[in-house]
Amino acid sequence: MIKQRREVLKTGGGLGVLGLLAAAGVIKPELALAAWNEGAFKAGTLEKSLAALGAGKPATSGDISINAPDIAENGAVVPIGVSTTLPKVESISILIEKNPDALAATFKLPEGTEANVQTRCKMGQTSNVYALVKADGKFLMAMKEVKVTLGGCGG
Amino acid sequence: MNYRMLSQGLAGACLVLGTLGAGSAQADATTDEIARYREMIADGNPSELFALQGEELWKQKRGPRNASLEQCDLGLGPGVVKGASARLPRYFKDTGRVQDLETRLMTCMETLQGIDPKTIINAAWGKGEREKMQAIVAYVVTESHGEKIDIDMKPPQMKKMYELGKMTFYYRGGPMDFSCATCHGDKDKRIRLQDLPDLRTQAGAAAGWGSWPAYRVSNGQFWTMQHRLNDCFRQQRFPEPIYGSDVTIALSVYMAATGNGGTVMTPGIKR
Amino acid sequence: MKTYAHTVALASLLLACQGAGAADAELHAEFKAMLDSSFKTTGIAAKHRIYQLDFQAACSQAQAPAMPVQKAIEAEQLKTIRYPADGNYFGNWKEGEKIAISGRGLTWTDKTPTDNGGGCYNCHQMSHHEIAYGTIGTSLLEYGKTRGRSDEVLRYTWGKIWNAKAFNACSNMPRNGDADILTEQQIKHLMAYLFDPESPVNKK
Amino acid sequence: MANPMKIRAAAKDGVTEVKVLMSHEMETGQRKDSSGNLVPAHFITELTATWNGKTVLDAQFGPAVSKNPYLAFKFKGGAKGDKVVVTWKDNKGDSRTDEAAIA
Repeated sequence: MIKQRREVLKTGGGLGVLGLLAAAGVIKPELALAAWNEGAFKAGTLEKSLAALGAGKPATSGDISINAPDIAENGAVVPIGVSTTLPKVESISILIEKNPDALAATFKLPEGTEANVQTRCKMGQTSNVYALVKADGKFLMAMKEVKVTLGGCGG
Repeated sequence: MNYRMLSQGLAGACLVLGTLGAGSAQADATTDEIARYREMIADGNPSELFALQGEELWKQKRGPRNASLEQCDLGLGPGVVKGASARLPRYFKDTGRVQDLETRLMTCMETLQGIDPKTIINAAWGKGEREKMQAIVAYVVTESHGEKIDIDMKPPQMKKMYELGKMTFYYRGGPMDFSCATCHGDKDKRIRLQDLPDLRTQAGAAAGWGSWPAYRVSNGQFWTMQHRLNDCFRQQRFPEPIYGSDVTIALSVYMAATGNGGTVMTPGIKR
Repeated sequence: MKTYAHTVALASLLLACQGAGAADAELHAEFKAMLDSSFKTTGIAAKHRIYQLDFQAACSQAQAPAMPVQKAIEAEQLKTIRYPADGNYFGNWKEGEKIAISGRGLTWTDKTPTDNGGGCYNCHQMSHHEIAYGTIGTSLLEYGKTRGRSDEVLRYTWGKIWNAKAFNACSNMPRNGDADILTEQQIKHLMAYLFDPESPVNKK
Repeated sequence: MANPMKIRAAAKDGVTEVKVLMSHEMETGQRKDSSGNLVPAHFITELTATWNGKTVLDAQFGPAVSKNPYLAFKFKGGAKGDKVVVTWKDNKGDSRTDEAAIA
């Protein structure tokens, strides 16, 4: 099944075809969602990553909060949590501006799952961290700076 | 000790130097934020992943003798894992040696499973039997989480090891003239942003000894106490201590005994 | 590699305290044997590193040695300092910052015994912008700004970086020049980092 | 073969909190090994969590997610003893499924 989907992806030239297949009822929508969004994860800059996610230039929302430390003792593990009080949340994405590819993770939230996820990301250097939320069909965003420090006696 | 006698003899002329500078009032917001960072990563310690593998290895029949470690005596009787590492190192009559967790596990692996200790001593970190040892350690120390450090200092062999460990702690050498005490022999110091436990004191030794072995987020590895000490000596610019050698046991006894009564927080999670 | 021939004065001071009991001597012998059997050569970190220089031995107690011993050590170490041959103390502060930040060098995972960092930030606060600094040593923030650039200050600072034991026998600070940790050029870069008005040590 | 995950699921006041630790290198493809060669990228790309067969989370990771990934989320419902199943797949086609009973 998975192999077949990958083949469809390759020969068909991307998500468009997959979307069509989903629309035609050939595959279930939730499986279509699960295909890795290579375009977005390899988009590079923040701007290009947002574009690849179809988010354009999202407005800032005070209803989204990023739970991350101001200073991370080590860039290899930076705890990042995102939660929001916005209704009808469909997805949450975490983007790190100064990483080679900004998009770190994206979560699709089925109905009944709370808009509150936590994970840990690598940060090569001090950077702004963005939380992108799609709620009720609209993209909104919040930002927080996380400082990454050098540590240990060796380096 | 000879020099101490001299300084006592010359007490009138003797001024014990605080070897450090005066500027230490640098506690700031940075320290608080780092504390918050540590708190955030404490929930969800990947040491659990290693402990899971270690428990499997403990129960698995392995080695030339195709036996498990379930009859291993870590000091509380065959098969007793709970609380065992909180009471190590200790003197073992059957081997006639003071052993830490890892050297004791090597004894069990040799006697029960027929695994040659050399395959562990000479392996690289994270490779072969050494990697398996690391997982088993993760399992064993998880079973002492929350217990009190309880080192039996009555045997003369332990007292001797303590003295040797203390001498090691203050022993300066190598191209940078460092000893353990260079970094761990004063209160409220840090190296870069990392707090340095003052291992001379009960509280410091309990904090240091009690939070290793640990998962290290900087490299995603689980480090045993042998690994921790090995890297201390590396940063100290000393030659490499042989895995399980007496200098590592002596230092372990010095730290554990100094921290006696403190809480075991293993497995820890560290930078 | 250098050898350290200590003066008769220090040696005799150290000899003066050979009155320790037999139990002590036995423990010392055991300690030596333990070190011998516990360490091995790995990479550039040769086993002989466990054998101490005289002053290292004198500074290996919970307490610093008696003042006369310290003074003797300091006098010895002072002789090792080599000031810049061309009389110029300063390199490039930007290079100096890299050296101050890097804690690399001389471990068994380092490939060569050269190309080392100074590890200054391990122990010292130095600049206005680097928050990851240690507190084992004093803060060197605004070092040049507050001390000026008199010959005396420059000479002292150079000497302190070259061999801190010349000023404090049991200092925690490595003998950067004397023990071949840093080159003369690297120390010049560090001097520039400490004194240049444009360096973030002095400029906000 | 991939090592097991550690999954914790606990229900409280009608909400189940799930915490997952995965054993994975999460290689970015940009790191060099000790001999200077690039270590090929190897990371989890997709993760699905289900409760009683219903999808409760659908995540996609890039290589910027930390080694030995951690994930926590909450969903409405879930009773003691219900099964939460988590599956991940990585970019080399390896996968792993583990489950836990809600406590």
